[in-house]
Formats: sequence, C-alpha cells, structure tokens
Amino acid sequence: MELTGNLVLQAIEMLVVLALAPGLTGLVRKVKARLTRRRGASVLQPYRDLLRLLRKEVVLAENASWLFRVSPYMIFAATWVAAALVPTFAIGLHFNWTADLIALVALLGSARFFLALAGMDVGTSFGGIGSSREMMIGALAEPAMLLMAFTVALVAGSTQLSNIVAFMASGEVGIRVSMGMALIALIIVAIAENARIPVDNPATHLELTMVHEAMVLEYSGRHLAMIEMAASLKLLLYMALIGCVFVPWGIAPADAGISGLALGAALFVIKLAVGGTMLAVFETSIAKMRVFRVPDFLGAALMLGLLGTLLLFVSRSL
Amino acid sequence: MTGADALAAVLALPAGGAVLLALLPGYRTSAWLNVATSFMTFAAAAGLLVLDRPPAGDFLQVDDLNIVFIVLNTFVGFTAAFFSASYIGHELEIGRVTPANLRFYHAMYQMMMFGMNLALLSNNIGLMWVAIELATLTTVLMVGLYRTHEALEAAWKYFILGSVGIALALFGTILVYVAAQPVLGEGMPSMVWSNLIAAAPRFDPAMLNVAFVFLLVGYGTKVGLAPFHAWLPDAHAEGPTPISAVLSGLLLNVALYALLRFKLLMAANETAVAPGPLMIALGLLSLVFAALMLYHRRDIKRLFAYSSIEHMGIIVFAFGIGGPLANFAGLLHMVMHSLTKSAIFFAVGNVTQIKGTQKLADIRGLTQSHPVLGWGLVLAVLSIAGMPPSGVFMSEFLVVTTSFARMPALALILVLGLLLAFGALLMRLSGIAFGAPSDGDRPMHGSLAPLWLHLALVYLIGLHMPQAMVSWFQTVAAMLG
Amino acid sequence: MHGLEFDIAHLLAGSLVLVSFMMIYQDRIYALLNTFALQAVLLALAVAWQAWIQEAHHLYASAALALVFKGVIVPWALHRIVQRLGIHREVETVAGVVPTMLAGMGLVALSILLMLQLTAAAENPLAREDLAFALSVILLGMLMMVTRRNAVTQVVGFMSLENGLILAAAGAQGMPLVVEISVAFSVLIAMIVVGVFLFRIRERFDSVDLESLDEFRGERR
Amino acid sequence: MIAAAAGIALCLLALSVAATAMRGLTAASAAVYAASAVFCLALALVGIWTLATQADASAMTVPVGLPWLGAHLRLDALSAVFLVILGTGGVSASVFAIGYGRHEHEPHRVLPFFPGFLAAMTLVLLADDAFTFLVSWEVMSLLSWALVLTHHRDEATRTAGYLYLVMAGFGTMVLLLAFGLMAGAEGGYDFAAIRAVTRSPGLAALVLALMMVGAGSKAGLMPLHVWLPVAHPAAPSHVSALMSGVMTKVALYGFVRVAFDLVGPVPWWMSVPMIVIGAVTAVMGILFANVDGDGKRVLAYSTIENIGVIFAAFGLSLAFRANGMGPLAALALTAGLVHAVNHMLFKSLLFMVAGAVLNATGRRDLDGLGGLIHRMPKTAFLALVGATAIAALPPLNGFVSEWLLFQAVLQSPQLPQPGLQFLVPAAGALLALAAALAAACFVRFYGVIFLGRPRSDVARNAADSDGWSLAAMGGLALLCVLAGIVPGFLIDLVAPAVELAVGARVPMQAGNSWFTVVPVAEVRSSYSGFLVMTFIAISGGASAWLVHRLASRRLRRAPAWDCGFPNADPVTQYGGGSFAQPIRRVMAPVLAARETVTIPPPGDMAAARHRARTEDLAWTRIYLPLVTAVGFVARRFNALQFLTIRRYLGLVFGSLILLLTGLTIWN
Repeated sequence: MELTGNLVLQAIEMLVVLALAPGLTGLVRKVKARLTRRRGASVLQPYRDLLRLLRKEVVLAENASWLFRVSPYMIFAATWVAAALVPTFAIGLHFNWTADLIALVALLGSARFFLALAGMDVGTSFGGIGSSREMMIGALAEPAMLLMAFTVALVAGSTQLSNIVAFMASGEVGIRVSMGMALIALIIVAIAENARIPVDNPATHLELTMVHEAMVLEYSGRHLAMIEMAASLKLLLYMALIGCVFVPWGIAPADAGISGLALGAALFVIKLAVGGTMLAVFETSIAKMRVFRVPDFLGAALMLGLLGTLLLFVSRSL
Repeated sequence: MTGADALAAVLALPAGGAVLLALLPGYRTSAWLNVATSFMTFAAAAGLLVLDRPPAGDFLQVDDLNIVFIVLNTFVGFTAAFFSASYIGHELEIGRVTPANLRFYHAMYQMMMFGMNLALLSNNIGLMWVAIELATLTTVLMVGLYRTHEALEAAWKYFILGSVGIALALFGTILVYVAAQPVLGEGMPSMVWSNLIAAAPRFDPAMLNVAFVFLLVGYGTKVGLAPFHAWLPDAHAEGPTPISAVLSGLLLNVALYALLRFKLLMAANETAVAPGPLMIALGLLSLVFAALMLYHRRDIKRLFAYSSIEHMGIIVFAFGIGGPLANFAGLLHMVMHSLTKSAIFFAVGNVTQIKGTQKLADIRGLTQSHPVLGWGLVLAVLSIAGMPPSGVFMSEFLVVTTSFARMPALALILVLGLLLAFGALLMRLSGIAFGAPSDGDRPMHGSLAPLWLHLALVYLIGLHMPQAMVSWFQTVAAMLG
Repeated sequence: MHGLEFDIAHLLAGSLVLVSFMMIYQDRIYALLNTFALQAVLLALAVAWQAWIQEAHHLYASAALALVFKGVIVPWALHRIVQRLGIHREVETVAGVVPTMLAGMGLVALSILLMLQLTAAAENPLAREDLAFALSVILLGMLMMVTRRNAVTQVVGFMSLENGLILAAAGAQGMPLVVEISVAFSVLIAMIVVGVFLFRIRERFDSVDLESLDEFRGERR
Repeated sequence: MIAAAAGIALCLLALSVAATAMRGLTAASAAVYAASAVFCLALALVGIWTLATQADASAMTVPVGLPWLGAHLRLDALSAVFLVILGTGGVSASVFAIGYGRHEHEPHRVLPFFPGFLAAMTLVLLADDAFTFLVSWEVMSLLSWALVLTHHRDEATRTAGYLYLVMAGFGTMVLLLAFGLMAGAEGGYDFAAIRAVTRSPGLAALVLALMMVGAGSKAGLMPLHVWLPVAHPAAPSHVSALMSGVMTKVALYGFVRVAFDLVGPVPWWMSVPMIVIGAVTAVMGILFANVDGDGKRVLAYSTIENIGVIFAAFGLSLAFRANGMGPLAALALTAGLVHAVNHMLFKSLLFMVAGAVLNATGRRDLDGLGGLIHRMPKTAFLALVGATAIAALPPLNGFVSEWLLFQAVLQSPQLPQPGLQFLVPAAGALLALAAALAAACFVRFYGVIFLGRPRSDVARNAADSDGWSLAAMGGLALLCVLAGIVPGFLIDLVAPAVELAVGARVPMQAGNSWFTVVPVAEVRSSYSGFLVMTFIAISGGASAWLVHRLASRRLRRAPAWDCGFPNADPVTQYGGGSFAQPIRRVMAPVLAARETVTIPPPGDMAAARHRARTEDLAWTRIYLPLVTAVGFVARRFNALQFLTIRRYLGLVFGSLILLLTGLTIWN
C-alpha cells in the first residue's frame, strides 16, 4: 500500500516536471522579449508549439537510420528520468535511491550522447559541427559538474540527492566558500548544458555559431517535439537542482503530509519563476562568445569546482 | 671399456681422423668420415659420463668441471660436422672452395677438435696452453679457407691478435709456474692442475696477481672479451659457416674454460686479488659494447658474432659474481649459448646459401619463403635474445635476479646491455624473417636437422632440466665458489 | 748460487732490455733487423747460461734454436723480403722515436715495480730480476708492435716479445716444456713471416703495410 | 580446481601444437577456434566456481621450470577473478574467430599461436613462483608478438611488432629486477617464500615502483604506452580484442598480485604516483583516442584510458589500505576489478566490431567509412551497445564501475594525509574529464563509422557479419547490459578476491531490493541500474506509444534539409579529423597539435589544403631522443669495427698496461 502511494507520488512528480518544463522555457523567452522591448510570445507558446509539432508529419531525410528515429525518445526518456530524480518539491520519494547525483550527471550524458549521434546520422556538415562542438562542451562541462557534485557530496556526506537536500535544509551547513564556488560552477555548467547565451544561442539559426540547433536541424514533427521537450526538461532540471541544493527551503520532507507537499510545490514554482527571470536577465545582458572561448568559460567552472573541493579540506583541517 | 679408454678415444679419434682425412681424396667420403669420427668422439665423451673416471695424471684428467665442457664440445663438434657434410658440397659447386681445400678443411676440422679436446682434458697448464694454441692455429687456417681478400684479412687479423694473446697467456702460465715452484718444487708437478689447486693457498699472491692479469688478457682475447675481441667478428663472418658455428659454440668455451680454471686458482688463494671484479668489469664491458655494435651490422654472420661477444660477457659476468646461483647460471648460459649460437649459424649457413649473400638488407621474409628454416631461425634468435621458455632465459633470470639483490648498480648495467642487445637482434630478426620474401632464391642444401636438434635441446632444458644435469651443474657451481 | 753466475745472468738479461731499447731507437729497417739479430744472439747466450747454471741440458736446444732461427734465418728472410718487395727502408713510426723511448722507460719502470713487489720470490732473486727484465722485453716488444706501422717492424716487435717469453721461461727454475714452447713459437713466427710474404705474392698489395692490408676491413666494401 | 585449470592450459598448449600440424587443412581454423572456445569456457567456469563457492586456494607443483623449485601453480580468488576475465574474453574471441578467421589469408600464422597465447595468459594467472610467472609472462608477450606479425608483409606491422617486443622485453627485465629484489640473493623465488619475508617500507616501495614500470609497460601506462596503439591494432581483430581486453588485465593482475599480496605492507606515499599516473594516463589516452584517425587505434588508445582508470583505482585502494581503512580499500579495489571485467567486455566487443567492419570493407581509417548502419544493421546495433557502455553511460556497465570509483574518491576526506586529501579529488576531476572525453570519443567513433553517408565504395557495398561473429558480439553486448543493470552480482563475484587482497570487502549486494548497489551505506549512495533501465524503457516506450497513438504517426522521406544547401558529396560530412577539431584545438598544448593551412595564390585554381597533426609527446620527447641517443652511441662505437690491426693491438696493449698499473697501485 505504501508502495502504491509512493509510486503515485513519484508519478505525480514526474508529470509535474513534465508539465512545468515548457512553461519555464516560455517564461524565459517572454522575459527576454520584454527586456528587449518586444512583446514576445505568450508564456504558453511552447505548449502550442509542441502540440503543433506533435501533430505534424515527420519529414525524414532519405538516409536517416533507425537510430535517428529512436534517439528523440531515448533523449526524452533519459532527460525525463533524470529530471524525476531531482527532488523538486519533496524528498524521500520511493525511488530516490535509484540513482544519485553522479548518476544524474551521467544520465544527462546519455541524452547528450544520443543527441550527438543523431546529429551525425544524416551525414550533413551542420550536424557534424553541432555534434563535435556539443561533445567538446560536454567533455568540459561534465567534469565541472562532477566536481560540483563532489563538493556538495563531501559537505553533505552523501551523493544521494534526497540526503543532500535534507542535510542542506537542516541549516547545519552555514555559509561556505566552497559552496559558493560550487554554485558558480553549477550555474556555468547549467548555462553551457542548456545551450544558453553566451555559450550557444537557442534562438539562432546562424549556421556557424550554433551548436544545439545544428544537431537537431534535420528533425521535424514529433521527433522535434520530443527533443524540444527534452531541452525544456533539462533546463527545468538544472533550475530544480540549483534550487534544491542551494535554496532547499520549503521542500517537503520525507514524512510531509499533503499540505507540506502543496507548499513545496508552490515554492518550487516560485523558485522556477525567479530562476527563469534571472536567466533571461543574464542572457540579455551578455553577448555570445566565440566557440573556442567556451573552453575557457567552462575551464573556469572546472577550476572553481576543484577549488571548491580543495578548499573544503582546508577549511576542515584548519 | 674403461674410463681411461674413453679418455684416450676422445683424443685419439680426432687425431687419427685428422691424419686419415689428410690422406683421403674425395670430399664426399671425407665429409662423412668426418661426421663418423666426430660422432665416435662424442660417444666416447658420453662414455666418460657413465664410466669410472680415470685418475688424474700429470697431463690429463677428467673432473666435474671439464666433463661439462668435453661433452658439449664433442656434441656440437658432431652436429657441426653433420651440418658441414650437408653444406660444404654446395660451396664446392659454386666454386668457393677447391677439392684440395676441402681435404685440408676436413683434416683441419679434426685437428681443431683434437686441440680443443686436449685443452679441455689437460691437467697441466703448459699442455693446455699448447693445445689452445693448436686449436687457434688450425682455426686460423680454416677462417682463411675461401682465400678471398676478406677471408685472408680476417684470418690475418685473427692470427696476429691470437698470437699476441697466446704469448701473453704463456707469460701468465710461466708466472704461475714460478709462483708454484717454491712450493711444489721444480719440474712437472708445478704445472699440474690438481697439485696447483691443492697448494694454491701457499703461493705468492702478488705473483698470482700478475699472472692472472696476463692470463685474463691472453685467454680473454680468445674468449673474445672486449676490448680484445677484434678478431672475432671477422673470423666468424669470413670463414665457412660450420666453422663459425664451431668458433662461437666451442672455441670460445675452451678459452673460457681456461679462464675459469685460473679463476679457481685465484679464488683458492685468499690473499690474492679477487678475480671476480675484474671479470665482472670485462664482462659488462663486453656485453654493453657488443650490444651497441649490433646496431649497425650489415652482415648477418658478423651480427651473430657480436652477439657471441655479448653472451661471453654475460657468462664472464655471472662467473665473476660467483655464488651457487650465479655460477649455475653461468654454466647453464654457456651450454645454452653454445647450442643456440651454433644452431643460429647452421640456419645462417642455409640462409646465405639460399640468398647467395650475407648482407642483412638482402635477406627478407624467410618465414614466408622457407617456413621451417625461417621459424627455426626465429626460435633460435628469440632464444639467444633471452626469451623463454629457452634455457637462455633461465640463466638470464638467475643472473639478473641474484645480481640485482647483491649488486644493484651492476645489475642495472647488465640489464641495460641485455636490453640493447635485445633491441638490436629483434630489429634485425623482423627484417630477416618477416616481410615479403626477396626473389631469386637458390635451393637449400644444408640439413636442418642439427638446427632443430639444438633448438629442441635448448627449449627442453629451458622447460625441464634433467635431474642429473642439475646436480652435476650444482657440483660444479659449488666448486667454482 | 754464486755471485758471479748471478751477475752474468743478470748482465745478459739486462742487455736484452737494452737491445730492446736499441730496437726502438732504430729508424732504418736493415739496422733494426741487425739489432734484432743481436738480441737473438744475446737471448741464446742467456738461455745457454741458464742451461749451464741450472744444469738443464734441454735448454741448450732452446738456445741453439734461438741462435740459428732467430739470430740468422729470420733476419735473413726478412732482409730478403724487404729487398724483394721494395719496402720502404725507413721505419714508419706512429709517435716518433723519442716519445716511444720515453713510453718504453715507463714500461720498464712499471715492470720493475711490479716484480719488486713479489715478496715470496725474494729467496730466489734471480727469478725475480729475470722476470722483471723479461716483462720489460715483452712490454717493449708490444710497444713496438703498436707504434710501428710497417709489417716487418711489427713482426720484429712480436719476435722481441717472444724473446722476452723465452727468457722468462728459461729463467723459471726447472720449468718443463720450455723447448717445446720455443719450437711452437718458432713455428708461429715462421707462419707470420711466410704470411707476410704470401700476402704480397698472392694479393699484390702495394706494400706490406698493415694499414693497406686493412683495406677490406670488416664490412667496408 | 588448480588441476583443472592447469589441465585446461595444457590442453590449450596441445591445441597449439596440433594447430601447427594442421597447417593447410581447411577445417583447421574452425576446429581450433571451436576447441579454444570450449577450453576458455571451462576456464571461466573454473574461475566462477572458485569465486562462487569461495573455495580455498588450491596449489600444485609441476616438475618443470627451475629444477630445484619446479613450477608452482596456485588458484586463489584473485587468480580466479582474472581467470573469469580471461575465460570470457577467450570464449568470445574464439567464437568470433570461427567466423572471422575464415577471411584470414594466412591462417597458419594465427592458429598455432592463438591457443598458446591463451594458455600462457592462464599460466601467468596460475603461477605461484617468480620463474613460472615470468616465463609465462614472456611467452605471453612472445606469442602475442607472433600474432601481431600475422600480416607481416605490411611494413607498419613489422615496426609495430618490433616496438612491441622491445617494450615487452624492457618490461620483463624490470620485472626480473622487481622479483630479484623480492626473492633476494638466495633466490627464494617461491611466492610463499616471498610472502614470508618482511620488507622495509623503502624496499617495498622500490619493488612496487619497478612493478609499475614492468607491469605498467605491458598494461599501457603512460609514458610506457607507446607500443600499445600500434601493436594492438596491427593484430587480427579477435587477437586485438584479446590483447586489449584480456592481456592488459593479465598485466594488471601481475601488479595486483605483487602490490596487494606478495610485497607486504606498502607505505602510503607509493599510492601517490600510482594515482597520478593512472589519472594522467586516463586523460591522455582518451585525448589521443579523440584525435586519431584509425578506428582500431582509437580503440587501443581508449584501452590506455581504461587501464589508467583501473590503475588509479588500485592506487586509491592502496592508499586506503596503507591507512588501515579496509572497507574503503575494498571499495576502491572492487571498482578497479569490476572495471577490469567491464572493460574486457566492451573493449572486446568494440574490437570485434572494428574487425567486422574491417572484414566488410577492408578499411580501418575512419575517413573511408560511414553509413554502415544501413549495410550492417546488426553489427551497428551491437556496436552501439558497446559504445554506450564504454562511454560510461547509464544504464550500461561502464558507468557502474566509474560510479563505484567516484564513490571511492568521495571517501578521500577520511584519509589522514593532507597530500592525499588534495590529490584524490584532483585525480577524480581528471577521471571525470576522461569519462566525458570517452563519450566524445565514442560519438566520433560510432558516428563516423556507422552513421552519415558512406565515404567510399567499399563502405557503400559492405555486408553484415556472419553468424558466429554476431553471436560473439551479441553475447558480449548482452553481458554489457546485464553487468550494467544487475552489477551486484559482479561486485559479489569479485568480493572474495578483494577480501584476499585487502582483508575486507564491500557489503554483500545480493539481497538488495531492485538490484541496487550500495557500496558503503544506503545513506551515502546507491544506484540501481535495473531501475534506471526500467524507467528509461517505460518512459521512452510509453511516450513513443502515446505520441504514435495520440498524435501523428505520419512519415515522409525527403532529401536532407541541411539549411537549404545540402551537398551530395559525402566528403562534406564531418569526418574523423573534423570531428576531432574542437577537442584538438582545446587540448592543443598536450596533444602538440599543429594545423597548417596552405592557400594557393590568387588566380591559382589548386585546392587549398588544411593539415592537422598531433604528436605523442611521450614519443617525441622521451622515446625519439632515446632512440637517437642509442643510435648515436652505436654509430660512435661502430668505428671500432674498422680499426687497423695495429690499433686493435694498441687496445689490447693499453688494457694490459692499465691492468698492470692498477695492480701495482693495488699491491
């Protein structure tokens, strides 16, 4: 019985993140538009886009293989499972122990792996550009992310996100330099991973500067919808991750009742909104950098992550 | 048949054979007579193993140390003669030798065997010296057999350097006598091994020291230790290949045997300079030097001649280190080197006949064109390079492990030398044995049986040494101190 | 041992060393050959003296051999070779005569030092002194071999070396096989001389200079 | 059990001899490989049985080898783990070769050596004295060398073989020194005797350093790796699979045996070089894999990476053990051993894939392939499994071992030494970088070979592999998946070996719900590959079903879009070189990457050329100078061959004078 309840709760959480994700993307776009004195599309526009895409037929390149057709679902599934693993508004979910922070990073890696493969499948030059750059960015972002995970895990004594959140929420941590560095590292990684300015521009179709868009150039219809959905989910995942680790207040503890859950959910939505707005502000206030400046940017994240880990020992041994 | 008979036979058979062969015309008969004589000599030597040993006399003796050498010597003498019988006819056909040359060659072969057997069996430092000189002079004549510029030059070089070596060894021998004479009295007793060894502790150590230096340089020249080695590569390269096999496989051992005998003498006298460090130094020098020389060789026989220098270096090093394990390893290495190196020369003889050249660059793809010969050569070279499961690996294993535990710095030099040699040999091997074969091969005449027989022995001993051989080696190793 | 006997032996051995120096000093081949003949004669005398004082009659044979073979036949043969082959009459040296002489002094000093250290042999000073002189002759002979370019000179150097050996062997009290050894060496020398001659005849080298004989050295072809 | 294992090794040796005799028989190939497969299966079963029953070590002595010692053989849990690796790798390689071997032009250059190679590796694992160990070790090198030289007509292959054997010889020499040091001057070569000696920490460290060089050169640690990327690819692919998948593990076994069993307590600071070298090896190896243009060489470089990872795990384990932290040492060692098993699985699989591609197209260079997913769909699918596994992506097996290793790294704060506290996370960062680069590498590998459009006619006309090859690859792929979703079995399997090595083990995993792995405690970390797999399958399947059911399932084929100007020439695709460009640029300093662009002058119609080159700094900075130095010295010495007789006499004379002078002074 408890299992059923847990399963239901887990399912609800998964559906919630799924439902919220396009909205977050829409919000960011909306705020960006407003900041640049445009009216912008509605916050709900991504939902409409997705529905439209889902209904349209797929135009498949002639030499696309089965991998090209399977990948969108793989990417979507991997991202969704990863997103579900992040405690959004509640911890202590039954399947939280399925995977930890490290596995989460790796799951996102799986999604990226298949996306990059799909980018190469049709055999166009743009797909290759996108894939190769994406993998280079990923190769630097992933270790930075892991180092961030190390810092957090070392502080919390666990890599299990539920436990981390519980620990962070307990307020034992205080303010630590290491955590600050980890936060900056995570934000940099999040920007890079979600193909945001200054690393990539989600809105551009200027061939030589795009990364993510270049990979999905050949996709259309429902396939594109799945990939867009996955992208939105990923953005939400990072927001949620930053939220739950660094701003853990309000997340419903393991034994919370309905009200606690509702409070958690409400706070979660607010966190997302704040995060999305901040992202939009950041994006509008900065210019995109050259592709080969990106490694420096990510290298900074890597350094910060490492420094965060090392400083932890210093502060501990002092 | 008693041991004394066997002893007499080991000496008389080659001596008689030499006379007979000098008289017999017709190379085919003499070739097989040569084989037969060598085989009977080997049989007699093997008889020495099982029969009661005759007591040591003033001139001859059989003991644990020299029986190792004599059996090995006659065995390789036999296989080399067998190989020669199948090989030398072709040399006549292509006009490298004349029938008269061949008559001379066969007679000299037995003469040389006589010289070496005598040197090994002698119980007398003077007799040993005479015998080694005899063996040297006969091989000089064999090296010059082809009468080409190169062969004559090689023979001349061998002759001159060998003569100087002989002279120095004689001076050393005289000094040993002078050292012994106050203790053992005048005349023959002071030249007899068994007396010398027994009385060595009472000899004048300073005199022994000087003597040993001369003996080391003198017989060291014969062993081919650097820097006294100069005759060796050319003599191996320019002479008939069976003789190269005998030179590397046997003559070097005989000189080494002489050196070992004197080492024993030195070791018996506590106040004399320890021979070990000198031998270690010369051994390492030879090893590293020869290993470096291997790299720029263009002639296949000269390549393996330098490898002989390298291995003599290892053996001398092992004996220089001393101790039961290292001595065991030295003996084993010596036996394995004789067998393997002569096997290599048997293979090389065939290769040069097939390809009509000794130039390494012109020999390619042997495993492709002649698999049995080619793989035989590969196995032999791998064995000489110290790869298991050949016996060479076992001895190198023992030398390296024991010496590293005792003298790390020296062992490092040893390992460096081994690696250098390994690299050079393998570089050549991959050129000779692999790749697309070169064209224009001539038919093969030489027998492959001796090659594979030696290989089988080398690998069998590497896998499983007969207990008799082990205890025998252990006795000798203990004797060597 | 009587003082006189000792002194004469000493004198003869010492004069062998002196003649060795004289050989190094020579710059003409004929003169060198003559000096060598002189050394052989002195050797014969020394060996004969040893035969007499040791009462070892077989040594007379060695003495005779030295006198006839090395004192007469070989110098004569080498004379003929030099004439027949038209070899340079001058001795070609590597380092000049004076430096070679100085090096020779060093060698003699070395051998005397070495032999004087032999303590136990003190009861038999003759052997000790004899060995010191013999070693000097040997080393000087070798020095000659390595500092003279001409083949004939080198042969002479080798024979001088061998003279030292015979001297040592004869001086060693009651050493057996001395005659056999001197015979063996004579054979060796004969072979060398014949070899020099044969190379000239068969291979038409321009000179018997060993340097040109080395034209085919090793792998250089 | 030891008798069974030794018996199988003997059978394999006999098979080698039989194979030599069967030269020229058409059925020889299939027969030999089938027999090898059976024997290897038996080996794996022996290993599994030993581990599963936690049987005591069994030993025997055979009267061969060193006469007074004999060949000591012993089978304990540690050997058994590697026996399982060897057996599994051997079975798959043999089965693969039943099909693959048909295409071999000169089977007599493979067949006699293949079973012997397996036997030699078995004997290395079973050896219980230094001599047997080293003989087997060297025979293993020797036979694999012969196998590398199968296609000996190729100049590059000969060079590879030469380099390989020289490095192997070097490694063995260093091992000789290490064992010499352990055995002592008296020659206690028996492992039992070696174990019984107590050594000073310095001596133990020296032994370990020598082992690192000796075994490391065989395993492919930087900077001793240079032979590996040339030798492994040169061999026939099933042999490459064995060399990369199994032989490197046997090398690691040698190290583990000495470091954790024979040498005794090791000071903690010896773990520092191990961790550093392991991590650097991992990163450098995968960087080279990322820029290399030859498919099999990419795999070989990736082997170097994985060896680095495993080695770093061993180093970490040693650090924990030196501080008396048994359970943590067990965790790190488990990570290393599980990764060794995993690497055998996916690397063998990928080498077989490369072999299948080589057979189908005759090409190894990435830029000559492409689009094979259409022509070789089955192989392509299996290759995808392998690529995902090796890229350390969940839910496959590569991730499990990386995850375990990261868990061990996260325990580093418990180490008392500040140096290690700093070092381990930094090394962890490098390992993370390596893992991420591995993903990039295998996107490139898979994408360029299997995806896109064919770049050559041979690729256009390729056909899928035969049934045997597919069966072997399929089996490995299945094992990759199984080891990924139920890793607990693997962890429990290696536990006896871990216990033997460090005296502790990670908790039993068998009872955990949902096949979850809990290496330390549930509160710290847990991972369930099974659930991840299930979730992905359910959510992916459900979403696909829903989309097809509720939205649209229409599909139309059309020319590729490519931003409106598609180019029909396959050359315009991203190839191996262009895909590597971002990483080559970013990592230019460590790769010594140089790009040159030649643009013809205006008016000239010639094509502009772009050349990108990378070089292995270990090769150019260490090996080439060494080779040059040896060449120089050898050339100098070579003058000594051409002196005149007089000068040679001078040498003799000089030495004599030197010795006499020395004697005078000594007296």
